[in-house]
Amino acid sequence: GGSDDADETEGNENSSTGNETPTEEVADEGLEGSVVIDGSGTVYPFMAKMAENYMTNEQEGVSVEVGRAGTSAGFKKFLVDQGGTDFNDASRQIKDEEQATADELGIEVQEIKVALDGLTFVINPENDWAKELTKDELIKIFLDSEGIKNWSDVRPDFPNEPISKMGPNENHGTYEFFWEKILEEQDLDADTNLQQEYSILVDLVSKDKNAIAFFGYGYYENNKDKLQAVQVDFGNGPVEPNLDTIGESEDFAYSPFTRPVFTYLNVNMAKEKPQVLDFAIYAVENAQTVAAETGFAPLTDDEVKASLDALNALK
Amino acid sequence: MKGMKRMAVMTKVKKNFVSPANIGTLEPAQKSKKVAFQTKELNLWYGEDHALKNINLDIFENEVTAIIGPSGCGKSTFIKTLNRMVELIPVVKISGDILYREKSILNKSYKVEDLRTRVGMVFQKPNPFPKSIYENIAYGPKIHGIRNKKILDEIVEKSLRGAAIWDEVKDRLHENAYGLSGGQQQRICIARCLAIEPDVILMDEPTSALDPISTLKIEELVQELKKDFSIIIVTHNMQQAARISDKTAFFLNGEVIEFDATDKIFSTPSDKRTEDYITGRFG
Amino acid sequence: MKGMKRMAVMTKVKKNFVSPANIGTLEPAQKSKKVAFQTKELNLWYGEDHALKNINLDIFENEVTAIIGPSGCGKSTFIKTLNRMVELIPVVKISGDILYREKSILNKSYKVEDLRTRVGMVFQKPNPFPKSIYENIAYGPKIHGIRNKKILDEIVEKSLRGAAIWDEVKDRLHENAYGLSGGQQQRICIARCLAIEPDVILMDEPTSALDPISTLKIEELVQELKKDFSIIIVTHNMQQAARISDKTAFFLNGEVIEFDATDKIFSTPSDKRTEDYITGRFG
Amino acid sequence: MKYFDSGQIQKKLGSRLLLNQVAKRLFFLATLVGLVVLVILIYRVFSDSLGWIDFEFLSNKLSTDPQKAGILGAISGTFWLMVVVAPVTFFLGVGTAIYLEEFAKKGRFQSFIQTNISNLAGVPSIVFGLLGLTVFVRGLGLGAVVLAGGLTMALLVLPIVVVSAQEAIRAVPQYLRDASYGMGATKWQTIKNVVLPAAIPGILTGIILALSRAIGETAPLVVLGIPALLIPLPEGIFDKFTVMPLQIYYWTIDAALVTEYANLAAASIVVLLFILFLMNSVAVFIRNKYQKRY
Amino acid sequence: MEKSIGQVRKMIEENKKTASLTNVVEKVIPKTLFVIAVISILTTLGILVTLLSETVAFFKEISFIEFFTGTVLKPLGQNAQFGVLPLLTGTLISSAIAMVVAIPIGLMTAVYLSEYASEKVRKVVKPILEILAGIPTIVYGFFALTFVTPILRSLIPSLEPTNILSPGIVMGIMIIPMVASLSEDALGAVPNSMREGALALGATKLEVTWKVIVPAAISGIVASFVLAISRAIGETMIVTIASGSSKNFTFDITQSMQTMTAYIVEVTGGDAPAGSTLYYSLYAVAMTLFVFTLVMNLIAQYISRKFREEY
Ligand SMILES: Nc1ncnc2c1ncn2[C@@H]1O[C@H](COP(=O)(O)OP(=O)(O)OP(=O)(O)O)[C@@H](O)[C@H]1O
Ligand SMILES: Nc1ncnc2c1ncn2[C@@H]1O[C@H](COP(=O)(O)OP(=O)(O)OP(=O)(O)O)[C@@H](O)[C@H]1O
Ligand SMILES: [Mg+2]
Ligand SMILES: [Mg+2]
Repeated sequence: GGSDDADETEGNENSSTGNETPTEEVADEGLEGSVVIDGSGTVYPFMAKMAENYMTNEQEGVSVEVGRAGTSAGFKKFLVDQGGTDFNDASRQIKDEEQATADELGIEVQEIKVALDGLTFVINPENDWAKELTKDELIKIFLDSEGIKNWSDVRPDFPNEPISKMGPNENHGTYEFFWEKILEEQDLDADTNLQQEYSILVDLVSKDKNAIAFFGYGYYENNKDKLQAVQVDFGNGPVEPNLDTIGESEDFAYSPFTRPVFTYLNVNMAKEKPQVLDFAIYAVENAQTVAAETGFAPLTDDEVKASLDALNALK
Repeated sequence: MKGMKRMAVMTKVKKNFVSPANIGTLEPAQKSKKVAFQTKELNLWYGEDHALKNINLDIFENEVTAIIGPSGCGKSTFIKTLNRMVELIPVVKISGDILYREKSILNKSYKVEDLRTRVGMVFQKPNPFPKSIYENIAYGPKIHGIRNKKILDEIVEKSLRGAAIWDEVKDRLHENAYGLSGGQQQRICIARCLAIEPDVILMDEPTSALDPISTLKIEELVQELKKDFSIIIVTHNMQQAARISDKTAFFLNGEVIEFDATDKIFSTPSDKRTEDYITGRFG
Repeated sequence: MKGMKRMAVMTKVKKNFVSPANIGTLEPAQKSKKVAFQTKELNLWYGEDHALKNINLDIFENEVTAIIGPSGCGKSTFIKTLNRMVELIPVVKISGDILYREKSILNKSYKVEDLRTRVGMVFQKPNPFPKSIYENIAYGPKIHGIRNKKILDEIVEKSLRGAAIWDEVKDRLHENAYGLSGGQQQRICIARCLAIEPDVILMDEPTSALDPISTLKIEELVQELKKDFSIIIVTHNMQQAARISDKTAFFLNGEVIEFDATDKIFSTPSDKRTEDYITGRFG
Repeated sequence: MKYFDSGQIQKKLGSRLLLNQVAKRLFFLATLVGLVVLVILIYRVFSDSLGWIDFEFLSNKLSTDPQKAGILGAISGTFWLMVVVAPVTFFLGVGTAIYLEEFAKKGRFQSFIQTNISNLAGVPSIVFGLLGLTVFVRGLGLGAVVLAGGLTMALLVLPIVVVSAQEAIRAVPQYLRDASYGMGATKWQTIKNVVLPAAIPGILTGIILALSRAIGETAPLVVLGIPALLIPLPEGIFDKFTVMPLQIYYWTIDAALVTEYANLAAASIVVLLFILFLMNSVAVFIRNKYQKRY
Repeated sequence: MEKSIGQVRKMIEENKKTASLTNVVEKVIPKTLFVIAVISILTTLGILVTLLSETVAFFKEISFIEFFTGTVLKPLGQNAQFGVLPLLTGTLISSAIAMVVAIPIGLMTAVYLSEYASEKVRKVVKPILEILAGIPTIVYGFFALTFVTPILRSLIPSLEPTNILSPGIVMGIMIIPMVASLSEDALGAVPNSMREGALALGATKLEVTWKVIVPAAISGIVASFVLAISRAIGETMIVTIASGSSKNFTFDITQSMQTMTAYIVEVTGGDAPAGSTLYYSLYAVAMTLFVFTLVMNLIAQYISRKFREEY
């Protein structure tokens, strides 16, 4: 919305004056040095885009590097003695143990919510029976305890064909979210074909009429020509996953399957290195635009404001 | 027929060195023998290098024909032409003809594999296969389609006996042939050659890599084999040629200088160069 | 002193073949010459193989000493002991002693690098470095610390002139030495050796890989060099030994059979075997 | 007692010859398999990369936008990696080779090192990645910088350099060494002035082959934790870096997000293959030009 | 050379007095080179120590038996299980497929080049094979995923989009040059007299090759196979890209399987909290992989040394 524009103009002002007067007191002018980000592969496209924009439009002197080691591996790099990475992207919230480690090491961690992702169930474009499913049906399909093997086990009028169940493997935050929040930590059907690479999942579903897979909305959005998304009935009629239903615009209609994605800031680093804080602020200010470009639903203005306040307090 | 063949010997070699008269001394018994090989105007080049020049020779069956001459004169080249082993060298070009039992072997329709089963060869350095003694001997029969174990056993024994080595190896037939001494290895190679029952055996300095005792054994063996096979043997050793051969051909620079009964060659050679060579004046 | 050294020559070689009398024929002029090398009871083994046996020789300065003998008799081994090149072969064991200008060179305190700058060597096969002619000659001076470009230039010219090849190569000093003919290469090697101004030059069949004309040039060169250097030359070529050397040692099976003035050796050798060898009866 | 019936042999000969002909063709076809695959492979990547390789692609830095993305960063990363790998492998590889060929006494220790080197040559590259991660990235605290990656790669390709340098040194004829010793040169003078100059073409060939191996290796760097997005160009050996194979890897697996990444991957492969081809040509050129000069 | 003689001599003598540096160098160099040579041993030691220390930690948590007999590998999520068998089968099956491709084709190529081809053909083919051998494995991975898999799937409809078959085949192709060139070396080392001996008995080229030359060169050939297997076992990127990451314990080659190497990539590039069993499992698997390839290499060396042809 409106605050977006304001943020951008402010940003531009900064960069235009930045090159002329490089003074050390003014934290966000003519910065140098590096910002090191690692963590979730799910958040990676968002953060990569953000970093690129920052480096091209905002601070050319700063090098922002973005890794994709995964949420947990990222936390491992993040939480080291003298301070590891500056940010850790996460497709889930920080765990208690991780927070404990941070406390132990004296690392102050600032959680920053950056966008919303919708867990999207995709099927083959030729699948004409499962275009709409209820939340419970979807959960049943993947639960080991339900023993569903054929589409007809879901609804009797569905074809009597075996379901090919797929998803990202345990490496991915998406899997963790699915298992913890949706399946409520019950066992996943052992027949589920878990893959490391999303491209493989896309390929699998696009070629298998009986396939159903789950992954982040962004991967669906980029492959709409090959896949169709299941519209989920959460009790108030089918909801199609899209940036509007996931986000605020349609009142979070998809919210049961929506999850926030985060980046965690090492506050110690932010205090030490002005470019880190500057990037953090930039990222929050631009989160809504970049989210939409990379397949995430944007945060609400309030959330952006809250984050900004927290960051500005660190200055 | 026989007369004609005899006349053909060497007629094309430079007239002044070799005349039909040289052949007149052949013993009567040999006159009835059949011709095994007959070369006609045989020329061979290694690329540009003219290695055999106008060779016209008749080689008779059931005789030992020795080929002598200084190093590089073309002896090996000549006998390797007789079973077409020279063809393995890509640059070789041949003109003229070679008849074996009256058929041209240079003709493409004469299958080289067929020729080589009739014309066996023993090499300068013993070259048994790195297999057991038994497998070495059975190799030839096997590739020619003999699979029957009993027959193979028989062939192996017969061949080894034929090569006068049976008693030495009969208890170790299944050991690797490389465990044998050089002389024994060479006799294994001869046995391997006998196993396919050739008509002719070519031997290229078969004893040059051997000690005197092994040499003697092989020389005796050659005398023995002569009864059943025609043998053409290249040798550097004049004494050897004199001891074991019936006929001797003297090669020089790719030409046949003289070809005659061995006695004649070693007692009264017609050509000065033969005499020089035999008396060790060069070579 | 001189007398003593002369007496030492060969006394330990089997008495009946060489007696001090053999040395009596040395010309008076040579008597005043200084001894370069003196070997005492020199024995050398390659592992078990006894290659040099009780060698006692005095080699004089500013003379050409030829070493002759059949293949494998130890000629190369002997001269390679004089600059300790044999030590490069790990299995070598030496006993006895070698004095060079009265100092024992087998002593560990005698630096082998030092010895080799005094005793240069020319090999059987020309072995220039794969570098320019200039670099070949400058190599020795350079490794011995001479860096001055002008001095190097002088040394190169002087050495090439000394090896009688300056005129042939002066316009191509910076071309690779491998572009030269074998004979030229060998003279480059000699020049390379001269560049460090040794006292003695060892030559191991320096002409055996060369054509007659190149050989002649090198022989002439040796005669020339004799004025400034002591030369010890191994050769298979009896004529060469006779033509260019002042003294000749005849080796057989690792022993010195006879060592004497070249004239004497080639006209009236004391030992039957020397005579046999010289007249080509064996070897 | 004849075992051979010449008619029989004749009859069998036909089928034996036929078999021989069939086998010959079969062997030829088998030889073609490799060549055909090469052609297909190259055709595939070329056609996928068509229209994507241009000056912009070569001179642009990395971007998430496929239209803007270039591989200058990866190329310069590869370059800097080589700046580390080349001298380190040269120094270690040639040093080891000289030691083994010229100084080591033939014996247990020498053959132990030799065996060890052949074994190292067979250690999977990913294991070297773990070594580099543990020793250089974490142990020495270098982080995933050029130096750490370079040292890891250097150890990985070390056996190639050692073996080829050994061969090159062994090929220097003894008579050249003799000539030098005969001038009173010391051992090291001889090695430095005669042996190494004569062996250098062989050594260089080996180093180039080793470098091309290092340029193409992906697995060890994946383990080291190279950032997926790194836009600034590395300017020294203590900078973070990325290399072409890694870029190819990430673009390949991200093709699900942005379809054009597949083309970028193909385009990078073409560039990578081109560089490798150039390097190999140089190696062949050196080999042919300086082979057997003595 | 007249009386100039002696000048250079004098200079050399002069320099000798100051040449102590040369002496020092002469003493230092061998020691330096020794240290350099030892680095290769340190590398091996480094690998061993790196792998062993974490592997030991792993086996404190997971029993040896459980690891080596477990058929379930579920490193993450609820009740994690660490059976290495799925990875072992994945590795062995992919290597086996690779060998099924590489051994016959590589050997036939070697035979063709060594026994049948003319010098000209050899001169053309060998460099091309060298190029094939020099292509980065990531390129092969790309090729397996985007080219070979689709073709195979049109032939075998039940084939999963990521499966062990396609990378296995491509890995085989990648290894062909290695088998071909090592085997060709072995064949070439058989002396010509063997060929002549057999040909002189009337053997056809095939009979010579198959019954004499190949058996004579067999140790070198087998060594090349073993080295090739070792290479296949250690190959990483092709399987990582094209075989997916299912930790299936299966022998069905149409399915996705994970190899040891791909597991390492997955774990290092993914979630592996330090000190967790998952993290240690990475080293246990790497250790297993290392031992496997080490044994293979030692076998190959043993074969080629022990059975060095005696002709
Ligand atoms: N493979 C070859 N390629 C080219 N030239 C060859 C080849 N083999 C032999 N020659 C040449 O052919 C000539 C005759 O060689 P051949 O081997 O027949 O001589 P030989 O009489 O058997 O000598 P030796 O007594 O040394 O065995 C020689 O000049 C030789 O150089
Ligand atoms: N490197 C070596 N290792 C073992 N034995 C050797 C070695 N060099 C020479 N010999 C042996 O030492 C003996 C003398 O050899 P040497 O080379 O000195 O003979 P030579 O007289 O120079 O012969 P030629 O005239 O052939 O050059 C020979 O029996 C030889 O086999
Ligand atoms: Mg011959
Ligand atoms: Mg000699």
